[in-house]
Amino acid sequence: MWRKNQVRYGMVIDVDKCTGCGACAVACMSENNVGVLPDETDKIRSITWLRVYQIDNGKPFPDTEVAFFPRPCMHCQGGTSGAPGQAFFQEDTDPQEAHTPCVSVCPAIATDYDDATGIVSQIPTRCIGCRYCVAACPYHARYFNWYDVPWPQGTPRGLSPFVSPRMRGVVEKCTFCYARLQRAKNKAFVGGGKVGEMDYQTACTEACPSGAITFGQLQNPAHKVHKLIQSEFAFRLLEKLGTNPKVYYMSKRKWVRMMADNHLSQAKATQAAASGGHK
Amino acid sequence: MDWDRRTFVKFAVGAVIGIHASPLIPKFMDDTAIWTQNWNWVPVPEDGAVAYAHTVNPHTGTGAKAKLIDGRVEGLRAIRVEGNPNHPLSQGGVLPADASALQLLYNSEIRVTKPLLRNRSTGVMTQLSWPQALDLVAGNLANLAKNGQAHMAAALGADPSSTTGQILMRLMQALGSPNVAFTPTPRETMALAGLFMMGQPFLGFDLANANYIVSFGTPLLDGFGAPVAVRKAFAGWRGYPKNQARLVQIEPRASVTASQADQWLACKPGSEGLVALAMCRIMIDEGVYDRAIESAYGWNDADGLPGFKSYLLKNLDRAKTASLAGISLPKLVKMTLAFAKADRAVAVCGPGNSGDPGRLYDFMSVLALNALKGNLGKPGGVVAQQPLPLKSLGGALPEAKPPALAMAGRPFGVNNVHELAQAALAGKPYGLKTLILCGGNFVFNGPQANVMHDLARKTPFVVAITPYMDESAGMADLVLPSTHWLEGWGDSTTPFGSAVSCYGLHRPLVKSVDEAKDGGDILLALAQRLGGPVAAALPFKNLGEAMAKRTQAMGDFKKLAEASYWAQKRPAYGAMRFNTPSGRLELSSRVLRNLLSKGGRDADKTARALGVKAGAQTAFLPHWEEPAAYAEGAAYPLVMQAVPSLRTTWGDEAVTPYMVKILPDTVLANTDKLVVEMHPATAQQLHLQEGDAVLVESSAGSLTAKLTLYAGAAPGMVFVPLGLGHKDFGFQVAGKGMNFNRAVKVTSDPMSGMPIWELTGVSVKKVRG
Amino acid sequence: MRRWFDDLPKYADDSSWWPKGTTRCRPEVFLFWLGLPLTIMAYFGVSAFLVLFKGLNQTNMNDYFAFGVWIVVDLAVIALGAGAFFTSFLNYIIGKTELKPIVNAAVLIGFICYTGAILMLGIDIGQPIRGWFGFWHANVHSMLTEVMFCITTYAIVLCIELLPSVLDNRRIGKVPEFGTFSHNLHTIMIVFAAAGTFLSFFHQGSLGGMFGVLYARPFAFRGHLGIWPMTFFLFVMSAIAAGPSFTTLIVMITEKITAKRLTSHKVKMLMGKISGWLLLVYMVCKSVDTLYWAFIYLPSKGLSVGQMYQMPYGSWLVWAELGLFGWLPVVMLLTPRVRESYGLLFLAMLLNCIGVTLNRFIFTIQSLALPVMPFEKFISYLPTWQEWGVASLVLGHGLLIFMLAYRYLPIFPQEPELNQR
Amino acid sequence: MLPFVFEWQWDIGHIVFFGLFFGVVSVVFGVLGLTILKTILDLWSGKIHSADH
Amino acid sequence: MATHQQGKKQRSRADWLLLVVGLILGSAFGFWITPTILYAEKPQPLQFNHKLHVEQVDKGCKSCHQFRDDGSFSGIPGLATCKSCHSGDEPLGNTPAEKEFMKYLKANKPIPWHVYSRQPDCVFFSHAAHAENAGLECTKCHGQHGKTEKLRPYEYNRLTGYSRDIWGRGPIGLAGPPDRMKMDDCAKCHRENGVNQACFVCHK
Repeated sequence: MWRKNQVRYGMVIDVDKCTGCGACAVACMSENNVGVLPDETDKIRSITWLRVYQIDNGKPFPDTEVAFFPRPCMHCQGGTSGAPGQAFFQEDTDPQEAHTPCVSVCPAIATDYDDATGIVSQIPTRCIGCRYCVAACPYHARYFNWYDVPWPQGTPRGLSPFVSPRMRGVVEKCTFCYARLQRAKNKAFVGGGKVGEMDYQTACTEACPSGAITFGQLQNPAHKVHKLIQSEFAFRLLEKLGTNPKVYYMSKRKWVRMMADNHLSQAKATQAAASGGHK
Repeated sequence: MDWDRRTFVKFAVGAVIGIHASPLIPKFMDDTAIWTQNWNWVPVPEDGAVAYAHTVNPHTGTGAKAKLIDGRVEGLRAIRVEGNPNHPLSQGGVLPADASALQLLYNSEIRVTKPLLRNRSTGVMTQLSWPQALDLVAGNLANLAKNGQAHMAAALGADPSSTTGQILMRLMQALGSPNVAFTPTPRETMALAGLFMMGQPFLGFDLANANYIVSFGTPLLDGFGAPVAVRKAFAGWRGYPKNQARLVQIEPRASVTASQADQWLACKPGSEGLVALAMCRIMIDEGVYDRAIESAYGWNDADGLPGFKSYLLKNLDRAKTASLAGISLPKLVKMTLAFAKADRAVAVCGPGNSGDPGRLYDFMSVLALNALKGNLGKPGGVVAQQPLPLKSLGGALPEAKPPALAMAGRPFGVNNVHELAQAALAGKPYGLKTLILCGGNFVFNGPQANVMHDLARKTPFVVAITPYMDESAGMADLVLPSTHWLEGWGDSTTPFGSAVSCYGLHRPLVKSVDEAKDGGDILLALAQRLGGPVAAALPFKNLGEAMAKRTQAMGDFKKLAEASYWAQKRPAYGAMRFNTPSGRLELSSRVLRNLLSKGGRDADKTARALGVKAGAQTAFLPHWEEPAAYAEGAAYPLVMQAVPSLRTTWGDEAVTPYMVKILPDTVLANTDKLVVEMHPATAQQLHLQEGDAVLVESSAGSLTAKLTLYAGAAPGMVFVPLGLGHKDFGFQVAGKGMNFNRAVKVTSDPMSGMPIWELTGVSVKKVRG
Repeated sequence: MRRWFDDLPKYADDSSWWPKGTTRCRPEVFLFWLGLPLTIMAYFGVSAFLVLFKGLNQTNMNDYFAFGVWIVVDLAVIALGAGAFFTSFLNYIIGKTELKPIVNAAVLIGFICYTGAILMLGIDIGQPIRGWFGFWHANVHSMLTEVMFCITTYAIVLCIELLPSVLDNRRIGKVPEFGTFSHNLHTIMIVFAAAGTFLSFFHQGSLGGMFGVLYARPFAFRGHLGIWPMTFFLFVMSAIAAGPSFTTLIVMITEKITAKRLTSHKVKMLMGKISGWLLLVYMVCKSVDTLYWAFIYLPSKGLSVGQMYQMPYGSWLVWAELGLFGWLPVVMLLTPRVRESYGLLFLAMLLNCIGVTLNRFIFTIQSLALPVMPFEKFISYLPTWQEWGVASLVLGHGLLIFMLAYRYLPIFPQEPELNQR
Repeated sequence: MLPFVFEWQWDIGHIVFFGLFFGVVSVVFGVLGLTILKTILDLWSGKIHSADH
Repeated sequence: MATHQQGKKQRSRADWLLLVVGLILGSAFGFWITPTILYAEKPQPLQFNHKLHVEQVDKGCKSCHQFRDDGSFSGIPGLATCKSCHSGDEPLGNTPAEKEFMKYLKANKPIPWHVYSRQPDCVFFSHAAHAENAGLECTKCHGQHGKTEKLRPYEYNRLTGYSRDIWGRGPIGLAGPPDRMKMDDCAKCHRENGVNQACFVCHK
């Protein structure tokens, strides 16, 4: 079913601009009160809502080359996936039914799909910690709190009151900094006016020193992201699985696009490469 | 009816059913569930009125915006550090170090809250009151001065251009000690190169407007000048379907910069300067250079000395050079021609990957290349910054009599921390009795950490002025708590390489912990206690007042403090003014010549004595000499270079917990093991495999790490992450990895006298572990 | 002058509690052997305590292996416990009264498996105290919800089905209230059998559905029939195929241990035959499903079977699951000569049970082990001793309950006449 | 989940799922209750069964 | 095997009554014990007369419980707000409560009020959305609190630490606001008015 006029928040990440500095990840953590464990080298238990993956083209010296994939929650939409502008909008008719991989499996409705924003929520206080959603997410965007966070003495003073700190035994994930939309709405309610593109930007988008991240309403022609996702250099992670993510990536480098989706058709990658990929 | 077991059982069964028919069970279930949702060991941050305040992080130069919350009960506190969109350099972007600054500010497990006196033998710390502590230091210094040993007190500071740095300098000078040294930065090297060739100490690269950028071994995207500013420029270079500018990176490793560049020319380590000269040669051969340069002094032979052109034509064969640098000549030529053709091309030099201040002759070579390109003073070229309108804190003070430890035998130069330490340790010409560590955490940051460690250990009385219980504090007899930059006054000046001059300032935004004072205030209070000329040299009540005086020319201080920065409006384009003896661009530096032959000395001898192998024939020209690391001998066959990363460190601040958290396992492996990179082939020769525990050993020190094989690492080299391996800073940071600066060997640049440590000869052996 | 312990034998003599016409070992021997399950339970107790108080960091599960050995064991025992519902279904509803001699045992084993599984699930979730949210705020679209509801309800049904056996104990049965109640229960048992069948069908299926619906996990995902993925039906079939085998297996083991004949071999053969035919059906479907998945579904997602089987979870698993532990037991169980031989029948049923366990392992662990993101690394997983401790619950409390039940309850109606000498 | 819990929706999903669930539950407990009742009545009316003889 | 046994009838009939008696007593016990063990009382740090204050000010509740420019809600006002009237060193009235209050004012020490309507941390309640956008009266959720002359003791749940007003005073807690402020009440109202019911609308 086509639902073009829905507000759908999404993100475009320019891989060619990303220098892997991690400012986005850190900004995200400080915005969302993410804790730090004694041993964070245990990556499979380390909570990083926005994880910056490093990939390389596997070529020998001196043709080796690395690139970075910042990976927030994709806020998958389910439905039928495909090229932006078409199948992207074919989502499940019933938002309750939204076949976001994680939402449909949660037994306790601790995560839902907001039909008004397209954002996938996660409510730690409702979560019972069964981790079915973690198993369902192909992007490893969902993190389970294996430990109670050991806040060093004094550091809770630096926590933000707009995001509730999580307890042990629950799942958490990137929320597109939803608290910022809540505050933006409040401001609109009191001051009048609407929530504009710049009134609601995620912490990572703001922080990125090279402006690699763009955030906005995917279906709103006035928003930057709307134009960006039309580019032939735009692609998504694991498109063919049909998760229908709302996070897009851009790169002129063919090997990056291939790496992003082991299903991505040669054709698409090549055609994009043909038009001025710089490597 | 009679009571027996069965009747009672019936009653009991009834009662049990009855209880289940009451709200007891469901209510208890609900409330226990709610209890798990509100465990009292999960913090509940207090809500309140939100306010923003602009400031500048002096360690990164980032224009920041602190998000403050005024809670009804807990009062004002900072909950976030965001970017300041108005700041001309960082334009709203931040670094990991900025965004996680609060983790250091509020972690009371690592902050120093009261003056502490340490018992060297037992290591026990005892609290002192401020008066006691200050009297202790003042007494010690006064005593030295009385016995004419003032020069035996040395002070190390973070940033000489900051007001606190200025105060420190005046304090020591007035006391009569020449021994003040600061964290070495490429700013000094650039200033010298600029002075020698153009009489311009403040040069910058107009990256934002360039459309062809060649970077000579400097980590443009991993920390260069004000890293955020560079990234903003980089963002402008990118675009779809075609990039707006072309970036060429010349360095031995497939670093982030090399990968994000449009072209990576892998060169031999330390040969970047040589490549710059080769490009000059090619441009001359092809005749694609700005003819204006022919009027420069030293273009042709002059005063019996070879000119730049003839030097290149005679000594720099293209093919040989290319192979020496390990670059294919055709590629180099092609790139050079593109560079020469581009309308807004710039060649960039700067800090090395290991964070060293760079080699003077490399800088000069790159400047010469830019001159050849003819981009001096042009948009997208090399521009001279407008000097910051800063007043000095007072009249000139008399030079201290005894020679400074660091400058022994050098006709000029900057005060070299490393040489200072080594001379003091050797006791030649004299040793130290008192050492003041004012920020910079030298015991960790080095440059050669183990030397600094020894200095702190050997010196009888060590004072550390620091916000944290860091490595320096750990070695000090007296630890004085200074404020975190969000708590106190302070400032920083134009970052390296910036096209416009920019003054950053931070002020108290939140209540400082316990008894911490601004570093500057501590020094001023010390001066007052010392009285006499010292007090007279620093007549300020507090740091704020000193800063106010210094920044008079920048307008109302209160407004300035709230804006948090002063910046030159736009780069100073137009023909560059050369304040050289010849009044022209000097490819063969007369300033340098005069310095070397000062007092009728034989310039050639002096040059050779300093270690300029070529001697006076080329000593004044931009030229290339082999890095010392090559000559380490068979015992140290490999070359070690650091891998800088904004995830590990930038500036002299410690890595924060969040930064540690996001380190990939190619930097810090499970569990907390430092990871070093090596090319698979090199590893094979050494019979090493992925994951081996290795000992990386130089003639100066060593470190152990886990080995990872990376095809993008130049063969014959080993790459070590920079900035890890803290002993302190709490359980989230301490003991993560090892300190690069403990394995590095620092030498001095023959000409600038700056400490350099870009490359170190090392051996890598497999060890158990 | 009597000493205090002279009367002990008298008190300890529990022969009056034994099922009619049976003999059991001496109390002290029995007590001695009780030590085994109690030790296992103690091990479980320590592990469970650690996990509940320190959290799931006591396990080796992580964000990649969201499920671990616990879920594998849960799925396995629930599948093996299916003997309970299917045997009572055949016995009470289809009217295959030949199965009467073994139906009690089947129910008892089912009871053990399900209670064990539920207990473990309670420990497996990160917030056990909030576990009931799954019922109160249920998401009807989640297969897991279906599992939770059906398993719990069916466990209750099992308790009811087991009740008569308890009440028929020689001493308890004497009490008129209990005796009467038990009698009445017997008469109405068909209703519970029906309810049990209904519930079991759905949760056995939903357990498979849990993995079949993970459309972002190409290894586990299967095409749907209506709202249910293929795995739904496959799991039901494999469960009812393995259940009877497992029940018989346990009976046979008990016979060996107690050196008594508890059911006639005819019953066992019948159970074997049932297992065999069901397994045949299952294996046919499973093989078709596997082929479809391997050669039609995976390529459509740009993947290949090769990628799906990486060491240590190599293709040997396929041959093991479908060959050695799949088709082989089918052939064996459908061969009368095999069924007649006690040993071979035992072996065939063992293979059958291993097969279904292996299947559950593959669906739980391997579907998670395979990285879906192109630049993810393969990560392996080994349980901690705490995990093994909790997982061993089923064994411990199973042994305990079964020993007590065998000693005091008339689980095996045929035992008296089979053991007359 | 009961219809007055706010997540409840009157859609096929909920009606079918909980229809069946509560159906089974009521059958099970209904029959169990009836059996208990019958037992009590039997006891009163003296229709007593017991294991021995 | 089944046989009729006479003689036990009388006894069995009578003591079935005991089952019923037990049933009643048991459930009575449950109803009684639930509030008594679960809730504890705390007195407010000092008394406050809402009625009196509302009469003094002109903008009603909003005079002290204000919205900030960024749309957030001040909730219980800080001392600064109080000072706007209680400016002098002398109390305005002569109640003991005010004398007590002056102490806090002089020491500039925040008053540790116990908030009857404090929701748990996971809740994001937007006063702006309700009072400004939907135009609801404060009384809708807070009842006649503004008309009270004194503060009743603050009752909280020993286990959860919540105010009792959230769960409601009734034994089963089925009453809606203002007697109860549980999630079900929020959701009920949202549904009735067709407001978005997604989790993130009210959770953080």
